[in-house]
Amino acid sequence: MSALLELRGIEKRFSGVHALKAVDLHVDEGEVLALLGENGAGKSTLMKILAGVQRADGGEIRVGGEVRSFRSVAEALEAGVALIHQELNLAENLDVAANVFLGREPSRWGVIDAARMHREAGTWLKKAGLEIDPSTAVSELSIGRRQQVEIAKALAVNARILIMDEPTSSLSETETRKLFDVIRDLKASGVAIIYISHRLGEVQEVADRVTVLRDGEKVGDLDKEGISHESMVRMMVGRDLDAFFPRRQGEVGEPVLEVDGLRTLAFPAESMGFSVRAGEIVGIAGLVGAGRSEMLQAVFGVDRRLAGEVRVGGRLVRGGSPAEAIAAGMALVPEDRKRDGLVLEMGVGENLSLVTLARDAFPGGFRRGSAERQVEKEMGEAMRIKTAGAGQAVGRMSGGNQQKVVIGKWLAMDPEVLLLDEPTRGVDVGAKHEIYVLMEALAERGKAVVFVSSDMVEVLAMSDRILVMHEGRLGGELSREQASEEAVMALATGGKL
Amino acid sequence: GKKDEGPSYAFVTNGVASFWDIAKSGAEAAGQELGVDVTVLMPNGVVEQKQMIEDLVIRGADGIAISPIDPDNQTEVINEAAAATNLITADSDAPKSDRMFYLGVDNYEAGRMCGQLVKEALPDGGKVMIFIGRLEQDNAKRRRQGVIDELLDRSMDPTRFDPPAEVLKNDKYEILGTLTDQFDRVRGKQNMDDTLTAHPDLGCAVGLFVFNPPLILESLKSAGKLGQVKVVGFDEADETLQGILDGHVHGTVVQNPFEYGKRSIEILHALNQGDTSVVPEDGFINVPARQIRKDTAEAFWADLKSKLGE
Amino acid sequence: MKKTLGVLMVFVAVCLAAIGLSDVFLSAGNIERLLLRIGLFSILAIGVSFVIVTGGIDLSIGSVVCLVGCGLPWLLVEQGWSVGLTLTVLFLVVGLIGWGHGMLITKLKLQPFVVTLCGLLVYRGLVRGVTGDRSLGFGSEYESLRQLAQGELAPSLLLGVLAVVLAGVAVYGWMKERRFRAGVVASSVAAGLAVLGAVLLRQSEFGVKFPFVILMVVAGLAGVFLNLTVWGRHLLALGNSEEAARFSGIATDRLVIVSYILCALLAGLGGLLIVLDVGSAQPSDFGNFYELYAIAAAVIGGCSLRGGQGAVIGVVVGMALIQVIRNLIVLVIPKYQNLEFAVIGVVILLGVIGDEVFKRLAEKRRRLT
Amino acid sequence: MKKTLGVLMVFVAVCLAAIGLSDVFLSAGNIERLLLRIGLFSILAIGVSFVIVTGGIDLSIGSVVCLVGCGLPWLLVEQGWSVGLTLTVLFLVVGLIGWGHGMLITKLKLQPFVVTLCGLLVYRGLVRGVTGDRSLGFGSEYESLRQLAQGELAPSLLLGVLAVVLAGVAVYGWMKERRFRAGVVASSVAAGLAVLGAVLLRQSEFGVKFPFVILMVVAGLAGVFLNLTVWGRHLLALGNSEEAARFSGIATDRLVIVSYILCALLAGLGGLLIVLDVGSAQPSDFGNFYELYAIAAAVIGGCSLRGGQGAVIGVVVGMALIQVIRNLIVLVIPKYQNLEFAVIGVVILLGVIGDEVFKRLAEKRRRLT
Ligand SMILES: Nc1ncnc2c1ncn2[C@@H]1O[C@H](COP(=O)(O)OP(=O)(O)OP(=O)(O)O)[C@@H](O)[C@H]1O
Ligand SMILES: Nc1ncnc2c1ncn2[C@@H]1O[C@H](COP(=O)(O)OP(=O)(O)OP(=O)(O)O)[C@@H](O)[C@H]1O
Ligand SMILES: [Mg+2]
Ligand SMILES: [Mg+2]
Repeated sequence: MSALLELRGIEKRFSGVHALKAVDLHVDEGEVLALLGENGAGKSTLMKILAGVQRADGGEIRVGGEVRSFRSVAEALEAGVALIHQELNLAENLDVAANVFLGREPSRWGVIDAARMHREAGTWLKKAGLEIDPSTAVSELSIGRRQQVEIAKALAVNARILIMDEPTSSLSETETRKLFDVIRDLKASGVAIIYISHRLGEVQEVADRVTVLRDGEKVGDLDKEGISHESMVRMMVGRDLDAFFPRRQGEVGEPVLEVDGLRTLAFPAESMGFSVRAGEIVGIAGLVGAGRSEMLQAVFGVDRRLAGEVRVGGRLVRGGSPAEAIAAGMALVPEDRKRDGLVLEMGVGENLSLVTLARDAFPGGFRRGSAERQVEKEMGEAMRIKTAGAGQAVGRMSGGNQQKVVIGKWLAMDPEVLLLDEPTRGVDVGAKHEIYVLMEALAERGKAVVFVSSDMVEVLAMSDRILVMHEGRLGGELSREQASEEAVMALATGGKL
Repeated sequence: GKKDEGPSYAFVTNGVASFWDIAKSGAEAAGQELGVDVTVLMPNGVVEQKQMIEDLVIRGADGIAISPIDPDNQTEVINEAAAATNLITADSDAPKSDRMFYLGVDNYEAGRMCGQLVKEALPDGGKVMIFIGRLEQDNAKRRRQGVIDELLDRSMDPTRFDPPAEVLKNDKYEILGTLTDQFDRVRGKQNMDDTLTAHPDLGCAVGLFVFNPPLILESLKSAGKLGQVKVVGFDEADETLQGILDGHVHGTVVQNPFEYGKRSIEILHALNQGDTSVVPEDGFINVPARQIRKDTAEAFWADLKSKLGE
Repeated sequence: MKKTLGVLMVFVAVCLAAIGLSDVFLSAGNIERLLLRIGLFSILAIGVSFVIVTGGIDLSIGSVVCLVGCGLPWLLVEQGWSVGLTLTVLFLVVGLIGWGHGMLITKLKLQPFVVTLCGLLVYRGLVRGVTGDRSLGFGSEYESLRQLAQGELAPSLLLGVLAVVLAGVAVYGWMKERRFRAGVVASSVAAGLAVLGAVLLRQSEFGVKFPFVILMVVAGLAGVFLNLTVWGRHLLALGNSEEAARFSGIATDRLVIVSYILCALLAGLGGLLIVLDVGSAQPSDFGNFYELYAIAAAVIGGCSLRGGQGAVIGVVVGMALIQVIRNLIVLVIPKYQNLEFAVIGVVILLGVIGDEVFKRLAEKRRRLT
Repeated sequence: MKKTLGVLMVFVAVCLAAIGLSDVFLSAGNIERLLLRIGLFSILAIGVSFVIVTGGIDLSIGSVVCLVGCGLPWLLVEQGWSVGLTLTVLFLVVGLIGWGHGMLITKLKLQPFVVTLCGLLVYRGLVRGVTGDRSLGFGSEYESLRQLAQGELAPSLLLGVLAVVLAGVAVYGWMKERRFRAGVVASSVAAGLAVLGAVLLRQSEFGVKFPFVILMVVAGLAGVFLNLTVWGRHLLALGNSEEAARFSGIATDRLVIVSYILCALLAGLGGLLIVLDVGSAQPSDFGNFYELYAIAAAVIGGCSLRGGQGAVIGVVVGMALIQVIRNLIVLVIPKYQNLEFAVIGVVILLGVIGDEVFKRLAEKRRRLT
């Protein structure tokens, strides 16, 4: 019997990059295939080709044994192929229901049947684990919720082949669980699923088979029995990663970051306070939409604070402008790197030196080229950023490399307090490891590190202390000893220990 | 609302130009004298002119004088307004309409007068370039045609039209063409600049709209050719008159915009008072154009200034 | 709906002021003329709002108006073509222009501003060159064709149309957003009653010129298209995020091209009606600046130039506002007619500022509950 | 640099055509006038490119030109103010206008198109109202002030300036992008030699008017600002991604406001020089449409209306291209003068299409290697 989907010898070149080199791949009905690879390995490109977003330069796609070539997304959808994109792609001016059915609105003579659309959208949303009114505007949703809308949208296609490109990168444990339930249902009804993720734990849990890409080439398959953390890492990276989470036992010093009575626009009724000491890594956990990003942004000053004081090293930092936070030694790696973190049209060097440019300038505001090049070189090496040649716009780089650029930009200023919002979102194991090492190294040097993460494993392993948020409130605090998955979940859902 | 106020009259021009500033002063002077309300409106283009006439009728104007932009095709609007109130044309006529009569110069004749000035300035012939704001309006067409016909010694025929794209010449005069600037002064000056470049042997520049002669002078000045190229103007811009006194402009043909404005209002008021004696038999009140040369310039200018209250 | 409500309120305020300041504002003749002008110019504004919804812009509207406005008398009178042939050719050309804009913008990925700026320069330039820059008009001929712009509909028929439109608005407002239902219904009914009152008061000579009727039809179709159909929804989606729409299987390029074609055709229709109404056209300035009026009306009517937002009723009200202001100035303070542009500019600015402030207050209130 | 190279090539081609078609094109007088016009109008274009780099637009340029162009003779001649006071007040007002635009756009988050469209309507409207719509001019007075626009620099001084500029261009090209070094240096030197040749050939009466010299200074400063300073980089960054710039601690609002102020001030400077050169101004049409020319020049010169891209030299060359075309038409085919706009439109369109096609080919070539 031939596979439901079969790709043979897929080729793709971008200017300067040979993104896919004769890649073969197949999935059967009711099978979950995990597609793994480092950042920039070509996973998303392959999937975009499969979904009709991009066209291959060579090779063949067979669906149900029949050769197909998708010239547009519509044709792919027609053939039963649906893709959940790695980056969010929602029309923010429309409501949730309209997005779920975008392109396939129930209609009669071209007139949309709005009532039916809202009704059905509600069902799909519930399936995706999102219990909100389908007429909510998408612009009001947090990133995590938007990702759930994307999932509902893909489910609503009733596809035969469903591709999920990092569907859980902004989801926390609870939402991820719900997604796995859905995947199991779909599997049972014979849908073939291609699942891309950098969270290897998840892969172990859902995948029937693993295919690994490296530098645009397929390096091998692992069947159900062969799937293990070590085997996957070895295949992706080409070597073992020892001590994935660096162990830490640094000295903790004086409080560096103190937040008191902070109230944000998202949850004006709640107020928060906490402090972080030198050499300490504090993890912030919580469900999607708990207000974690909002909190970091208010501390950093990109969002307005309704009330509250923030001190760094005892000095008060007025809110209202990131420039002051930066002057006080704070740095924020934002959650949405494409929108908030990077100047997509600019090159790596320009992005890396964006924050330090003013500091390093000659008198009179003239840029110091040597300083820029030095930052580019240093950070490029420290972060192991891979580019397709000098001057490549960061917008064209793979997600993981983009994330490294964002982090590098902030490390270049040598911050006292580093705030990170989902720092490993969409980042491959190797790079994750590097980011952990970096966080660790910073803490070692007596800096205060705060990171928000929806990846439970990471929160548990990397934090000296865990703050759990629930609906805009600090629901509780767990020391390293108290920390456990159950404890975090309990606090995150509003319970007590 | 104007219910219990005195009568109100309006003058609608065919555009915005300093020529009309003078007419406006005339109209307002008449208004003051007679103690009546006078409105002068300056539209941009036919569409706006139509809307203004309509609105004036609705407002209940007791008399309107207009300078139609495209008289042949504006008969209806004019007739509609003429049905509602006393309506005369000034400066540019609409003979096919129901306007009571026309007050102004015959632009074709004025053009020929201008042509005579060119002949005087260039008795031995030479190259002539015509500059004008725009060619679409009737008075512009006729004025330009008058200049051309006079230079080429053709018969009187106001309906003739030579396309602007043609070079016209007889054994003496070569009319290089007609350059328009669409009221953009910078363009107007550039047109003259470029003409000087392309035709270093230019004999005479003719500026047919009020702002053209001053621009020609500016251009000559910056090229250091003042006095070398003859200039013949139209209308009475200060710079033009000064140019005549300085000997840089041979002469200009003046209409009498102040009179247009003043007499229009006076006549409209008389009509409104029931005095029909002001209506001419032949439907034409001639406010003749005049040629101003160096000898008459000073007196004319002094008179103009006193009229404008300067 | 919210945005439409704002401009509606300003409009009602200006109308009330007009009624107070001028005793002829409500006269049959004035209302008739105002409706005519609103009809003529709103057609352009509706056209451009399709393009604005996609996040684009069309600066060539004025030149397309010039093309049709001058092309019609030129072909009919000077070239002696038949009416049928002339109209067919003109609208084919205009359609092609829109298609060309769309192709350059979608396939070559040129910026709409640049493409249509070139259009602005080229079409008028060509008309000037081809017609030899002369004044064009119908003289006293083509009376039956000109009825298209000058003919009138009896008040009773108008009332029918009005009733249908009002009902449509009310139903739409009700379906769309419950919170604003009350406001919309109330203001539509109020506006309807005002017009009705005016009509009854001076029913004598009142008639509605066809351009306004044509506008009603165009606006109705556009409203249905934008708000109720799949394509309208797709247009809104792609205006917000081209990628999101494309990734959802929507043929975005085709939709964008269609919207530029629609815009050009409506500009052509507007140009046709305007020249039929006025009877004369000069290539060098016919339609000059109309694109800016159309865009301004669209924007105060609730379209965002960032794309993804459109409101047909608002656009018509926006243009009505502009026309009433112009009318009002000539009726009440003709002396200050040259301040007209300044007044319109200030009103537009106050409108958008008010809108923004209002939105922020609402947001704040929402946040605090 | 790449984009600049494209427009430079078109420019050189048009100039060569001009030399071939007209034997007076290279005459001292013509070159002198061309440089004057390029000076006057490029100042506007450079101003608007600051705004375009931020992703904004300024439609009010023409009206600001009108404000200064009419305000100057009005205040001096009609109101009898002193030169110093007049200039101070005018430029204060213009600066305030730019600041107002910036504030509305950054603080109230209004769309630049809308804000400056209102500006377009309001400033001209006010000037018309205040001056009573009448023609304004200097008569034969203020000759010394008018020297600012009409005075000349000796050729030797010009050569010095030119040499410095060329050297600057060459050094910059060398520093910036090695691959294009050769092209830039070659074409700058070629352009320099051409002018030099022209000068030497007819050195007799040749002189460069001050506006061109002022342009050189403005362009030099703008180029340095945009390419060599921290703020220039910040401006480019925020033009690309406002959010990313803001998150990086860049005072985006302040930068945007500054760029609108700069744009308004340069428009004011342009208006000042233009009226000093022309000697008279009419409020209803002085400066009309100049914003579109300025924007067109900026776009063909390599600025993207999406923001984040700017090139000062390209902008000047873009405006030079437009001016040469206008000049060429009057010199060679004056009878088709009314086709001028069409020609300019077509050239701009071909320019941007060529650019796009060229880019795609380069991309393709790169992919295949
Ligand atoms: N539009 C594009 N233009 C040029 N290069 C591109 C483009 N899209 C992707 N690439 C390049 O193709 C390669 C593969 O990228 P792709 O996004 O498929 O990686 P990925 O495996 O999905 O990585 P990640 O895990 O970071 O999402 C990368 O080197 C990337 O820079
Ligand atoms: N742009 C926005 N406009 C309005 N409300 C928003 C916006 N962004 C977030 N919110 C709301 O603010 C609240 C907090 O969102 P926030 O992004 O801080 O949550 P989070 O804990 O970081 O979750 P996530 O993992 O989804 O990012 C949510 O209830 C969300 O609905
Ligand atoms: Mg990817
Ligand atoms: Mg978050």
